[in-house]
Amino acid sequence: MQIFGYPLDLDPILLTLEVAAITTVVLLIIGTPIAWALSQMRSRARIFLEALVALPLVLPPTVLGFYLIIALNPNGEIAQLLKYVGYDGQLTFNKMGLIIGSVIYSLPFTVQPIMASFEALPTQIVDAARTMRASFLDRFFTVIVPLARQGFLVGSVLTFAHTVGEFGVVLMVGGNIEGQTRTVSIAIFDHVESFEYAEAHMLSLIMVIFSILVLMFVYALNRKLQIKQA
Amino acid sequence: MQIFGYPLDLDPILLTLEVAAITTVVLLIIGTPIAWALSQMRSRARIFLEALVALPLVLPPTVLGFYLIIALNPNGEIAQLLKYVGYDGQLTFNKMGLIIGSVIYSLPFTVQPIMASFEALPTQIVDAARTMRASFLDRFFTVIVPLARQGFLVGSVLTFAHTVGEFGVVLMVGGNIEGQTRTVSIAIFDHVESFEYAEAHMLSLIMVIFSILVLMFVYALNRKLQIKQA
Amino acid sequence: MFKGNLQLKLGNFALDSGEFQFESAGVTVLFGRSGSGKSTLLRALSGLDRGTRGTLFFGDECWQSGKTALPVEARDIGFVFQTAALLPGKTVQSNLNYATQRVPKNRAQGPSFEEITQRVGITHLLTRPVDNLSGGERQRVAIARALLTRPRVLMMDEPLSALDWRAKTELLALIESVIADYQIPTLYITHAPVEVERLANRVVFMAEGHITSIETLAEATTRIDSPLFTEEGPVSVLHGHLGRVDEDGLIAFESAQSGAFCFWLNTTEPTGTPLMKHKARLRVLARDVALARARIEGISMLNQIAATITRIEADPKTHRQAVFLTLSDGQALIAELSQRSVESLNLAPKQTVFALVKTAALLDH
Amino acid sequence: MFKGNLQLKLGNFALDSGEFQFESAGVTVLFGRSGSGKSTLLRALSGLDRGTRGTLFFGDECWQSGKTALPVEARDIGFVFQTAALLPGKTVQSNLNYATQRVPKNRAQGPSFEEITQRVGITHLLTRPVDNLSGGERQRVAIARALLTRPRVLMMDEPLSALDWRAKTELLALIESVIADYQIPTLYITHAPVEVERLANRVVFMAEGHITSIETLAEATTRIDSPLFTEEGPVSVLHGHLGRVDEDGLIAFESAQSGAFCFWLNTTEPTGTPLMKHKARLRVLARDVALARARIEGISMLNQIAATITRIEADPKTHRQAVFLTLSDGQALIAELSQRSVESLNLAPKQTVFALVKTAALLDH
Amino acid sequence: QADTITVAVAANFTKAIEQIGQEWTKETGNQVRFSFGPTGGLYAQINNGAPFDAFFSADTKTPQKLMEEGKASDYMEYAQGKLALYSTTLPVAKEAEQIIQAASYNHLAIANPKGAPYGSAAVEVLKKMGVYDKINKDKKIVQGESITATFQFVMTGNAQLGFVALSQIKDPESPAKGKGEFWLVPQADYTPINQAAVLINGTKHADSAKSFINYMRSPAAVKIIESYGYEIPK
Ligand SMILES: Nc1ncnc2c1ncn2[C@@H]1O[C@H](COP(=O)(O)OP(=O)(O)OP(=O)(O)O)[C@@H](O)[C@H]1O
Ligand SMILES: Nc1ncnc2c1ncn2[C@@H]1O[C@H](COP(=O)(O)OP(=O)(O)OP(=O)(O)O)[C@@H](O)[C@H]1O
Ligand SMILES: [Mg+2]
Ligand SMILES: [Mg+2]
Repeated sequence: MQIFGYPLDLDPILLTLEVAAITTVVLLIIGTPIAWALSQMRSRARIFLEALVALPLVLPPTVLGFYLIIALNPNGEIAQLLKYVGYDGQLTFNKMGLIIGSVIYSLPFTVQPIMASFEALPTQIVDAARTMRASFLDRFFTVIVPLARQGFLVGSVLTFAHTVGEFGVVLMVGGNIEGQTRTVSIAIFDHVESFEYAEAHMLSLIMVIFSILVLMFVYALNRKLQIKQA
Repeated sequence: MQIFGYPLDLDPILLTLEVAAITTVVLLIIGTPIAWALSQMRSRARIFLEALVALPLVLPPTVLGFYLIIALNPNGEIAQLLKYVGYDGQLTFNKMGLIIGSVIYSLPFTVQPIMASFEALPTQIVDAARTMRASFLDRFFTVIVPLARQGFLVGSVLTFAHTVGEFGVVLMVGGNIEGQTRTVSIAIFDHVESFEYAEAHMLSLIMVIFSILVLMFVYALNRKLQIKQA
Repeated sequence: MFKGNLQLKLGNFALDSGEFQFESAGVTVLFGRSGSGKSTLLRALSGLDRGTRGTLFFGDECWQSGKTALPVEARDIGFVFQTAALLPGKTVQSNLNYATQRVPKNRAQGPSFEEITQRVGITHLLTRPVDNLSGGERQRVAIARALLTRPRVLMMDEPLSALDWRAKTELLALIESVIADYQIPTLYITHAPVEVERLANRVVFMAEGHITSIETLAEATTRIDSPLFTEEGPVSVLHGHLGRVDEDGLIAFESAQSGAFCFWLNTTEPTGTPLMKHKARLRVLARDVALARARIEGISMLNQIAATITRIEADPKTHRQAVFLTLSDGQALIAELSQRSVESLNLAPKQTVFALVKTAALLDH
Repeated sequence: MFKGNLQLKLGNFALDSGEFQFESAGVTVLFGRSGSGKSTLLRALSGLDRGTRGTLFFGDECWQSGKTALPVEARDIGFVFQTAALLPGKTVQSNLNYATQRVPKNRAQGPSFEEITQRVGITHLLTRPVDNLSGGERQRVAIARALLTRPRVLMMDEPLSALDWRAKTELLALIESVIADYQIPTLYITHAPVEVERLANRVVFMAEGHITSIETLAEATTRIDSPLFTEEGPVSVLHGHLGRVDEDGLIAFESAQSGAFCFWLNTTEPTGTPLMKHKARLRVLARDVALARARIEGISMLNQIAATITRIEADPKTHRQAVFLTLSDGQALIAELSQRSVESLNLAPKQTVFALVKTAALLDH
Repeated sequence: QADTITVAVAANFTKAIEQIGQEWTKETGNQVRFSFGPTGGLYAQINNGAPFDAFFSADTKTPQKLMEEGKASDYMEYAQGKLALYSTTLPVAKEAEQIIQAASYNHLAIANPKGAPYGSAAVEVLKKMGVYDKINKDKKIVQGESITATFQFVMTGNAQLGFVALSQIKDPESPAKGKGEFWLVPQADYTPINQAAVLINGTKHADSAKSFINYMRSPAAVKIIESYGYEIPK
């Protein structure tokens, strides 16, 4: 593809959007139960666990990536364990690696806002659902999630946007392999490295526009849901 | 200082904690009015502005850093403008640069959660404060902020933790000057680059422990406040 | 039958019901001062509070035993919260749907969606988001929702407090007919004696976290020191049936034992309407009953009923005297007189007197 | 004096008060069915809703003119919300402190913190977080908070709906004395006629978003079709003063014009208590008044007051007749009789009759 | 039968090797895929199972380390980098040494001496001039995480001057073209910055990868390498 006379490689863009979307979905699935469990905890351990959830953020991404490729090394214990349960593929230097890395790094962005909105739930409304025979899962999806919608929204937006721009972890765990694990952020970086500023600017601009569109869509959807419900 | 026989340079640790703390405070000061303004907007432009706030995330940090050093260079317009109003220092390669970079990059982490909790404010309670003669600023600090406490907590935690681990932007805008702008994340990266893995591990561990302690302190404080108020 | 002994500690407040047992059929009113623990007991009975301890049986079913409790969602209860507790951000319609969609297929039939919404008076609100309903509108939606769950037990916490008089009357009639038609045992919290008199089969009195006594309506209303009647004094509730509406707009309320007594009452029904409903309750405030030694002429009071004085009780604090009367069919009627009147009329037990009642409120219609 | 014309659109509901003007002194009750716009009008008057349009003057002060409105916090109002609206997570004490700390130094003195909390009955709750108060407790805290703001105008939205009868009585007395002692104009929403009769100086009737009429209490209560009295029919409110408590526990309520009438009333005050408060109001339900052509002996009714029939109005729907009487001091009393009684007694205007009143409620004490 | 190899390349050699790869593909029909990254990072990746067939380092130390650890073979030095002092504002072409000595600039940029060989070379030069300790103490030295970042510091004017790679100035698309001036540091002043490539042991594409490494000595490749300001090591 050509844009303004420059060749534009679509692969990284598609890969990035795919990884960001999958990461967001995976994190919603993993992060929601974690957020719920934390929000329900009353013991002292909770303070420690809450701090633990924020941890992936405090290490520089490249360094976190460094530790990840050590942990996920094909001869390492995690890979062996997975081989044992039947997963034979590699965990790093492929899309799987990109997703694992992004999921771990962005965990706090999903869990923290969702946890905060779980804490603010009006208990009496959840109680009301119970009196209408809603089982835990039923009321979780029909009452709790809608009431915590803002938390899910913030969590998803931060996770998505952050995964799009993620660089360090993705570079390490993905390996920046052309056509396979080269995300836009790495591609932009490569362009800057090799003085292809025009390409870098353009790719940045495209990414920014894309992201604005995706985010605007999410916000608009949120509004619509709000209004439809309302 | 020596730890387990390795020399440990305390400067980067102190600098990192200082920058993270200042960034968090600065962002609370800047981010709160932005979050409030957005949460009060009813026009369509809001969806666009909300998406805009998330933008610093979608660019890879090193690239964002690259754009920042272009924008902030001593002969650039911003620097000239600041010189005009009396600030004569350089904006890059010093603590100021670190803070500017971190503030811009972490803006979404502060604004988004706070905005979400502003949206969820129970209007009638704010109304009640008005009938007790509380002016806007009065009720903002005495009613709105306490009611939105969870949002402030999540915003601060994400901002702080993220600034501690921030690497790409800080590296570009700070210039990695030993004893001045070398944060822990850069120091760890340097160690990894030059195969000083033992030092890297130790520094990572120290950072993780430090951050856990800070975050646990924040969470414990939040709990205490909650209980005291309650 | 509800039977058990429930404990629930909330901060400094301790609910400790003590052993209790009461029929579940009909309406059981929880009555007590603000803060006495009515809402807490109701929540403990419903299973909403996980901190509840003790035992609770509903009929043969064990609902609570020590720490183990049957989950609320398995108890088949309908609950009206003191604060409505509607699902925010949704319309009235979807709030109601939430209840109807979760009714098991095998639940007994109940009144239809249309009937409920219409009689509760929220048909015009169905498409409205619940967030900006008025206080009374919210309460009506909450009541409709609870009725639509087709509950086996209905629990209502001050469901009518924010309603105007007409809405109150209409909803009382609705609640009454639904729970009678579908035989739904009901637990009901209210501060309004008139709601007690109208609905209650029995009253659970509460004070400071304990059940102080459980009485039938008749016991509760005829006690001169009943906590129900700090406001308006003792009340007699007479059971009888209604006759035809007369030409001049009056309707006869007669004893089941024919000729025992006949009260002429006002009605808004048009002349000639035949007996509308056989059984009815008549509520007579003791202080609305005057006594005369003989039938009196030349007075506008039509209802002059012969009765025998059984006993006279004095309330030393107020100098008021409660004169207990027996009507010829054996029902009790109380008159509250001043000491001065009792003395000047020389009233004493065993005397036959005429009870003059100007105002009497018909409770069912 | 409140004067103006307010509009406020909320979704499909449009408040459009129409031109209104009423004295602010004393208590103005807003009355109307659920959903008629009472709360909305009160919010429009308070300035809480930014969408309010129109004009509003409080005395000389312009509170609203078109889109520009004086900010709520500058209006010096105390507000009791229909849903309490306490600051969550704080104790009762700090909720109240929030109000007291913001009272300007130059505000007129009001009742002390201790007096209010004690009389509202929340002293024992001061250290409790408001989040787990009972419904009635929340309302009491909200009332205390509004009184502690030392407002120039007090606005209360169904402040007593969740309270038991005794708490209601105590708080009515408190509100009444505070607003009388400190001359605080009050706007008050309630569905309870007894609160209207007890507190109101005037009534603003509302229906479907409009003010339908503004009447003095006397006008509102003596209208036979007054919306106030769908429940219990017309009411007469007699003004007079109290005498001493007699040995037998009765107290005399006499006309200001000596000898015009004397009602003997029950009281819980001990014998011999001297006149407790000079002025008082007596509430007499029209259906509690019986008429006789002559004074009657041998009956327990002590209060037999001579009066002249001024006119007789029939309500064709119910066959009830309202007989308007004038007492010898010129005050009006209404008796509601059945058509049958009016006919059998041959009642007609100008006749002198005796009004027999068994029950009468003293509204102030 | 065509083969596809995956080659890890130190980021500073990105453009040159992309061009060489195209030539190689034309000649052999084999495809090459690149993974660019910092030398230290690539080393860690190779150590942890990255699917690379060959590794083009920015230094000689890292490939040697891999050889010693038995993870690589077929060591070959494919290019020699040249250090240059670059500035957009100062007349470094003629008065480089005086300017550095006078230290009237705010910031002198070098690459991180720990990771990047251009960085350690720059330190050597500064030490030789006898100013390193002084300007280091005065916090005048800013370090780029890579030679790219170092170049950007100077190019954007945030640092008044800096030691960069000659290849960054010689690059046909370099923003330094026509902007500022440079001084080529005499080779005698610093240890040669040789860049070495190795074959990763155990690769399934050993033959093609070896052919690609050897291709660096082909005339076409040499021409490209030299056009970016590198020399070919003896
Ligand atoms: N979580 C709690 N912690 C401490 N005290 C509590 C808690 N919840 C309720 N209480 C107290 O328990 C008492 C009983 O509360 P409850 O709500 O049962 O009263 P109630 O009889 O329903 O009163 P009302 O008529 O005012 O609604 C009150 O004094 C209340 O303040
Ligand atoms: N934001 C809104 N959007 C649409 N309709 C609204 C909104 N707020 C209130 N209403 C409607 O306006 C009408 C008047 O409401 P309001 O709260 O003033 O009633 P009210 O007279 O106080 O009733 P109640 O006695 O039940 O409290 C109600 O029908 C209500 O549903
Ligand atoms: Mg309650
Ligand atoms: Mg209202």
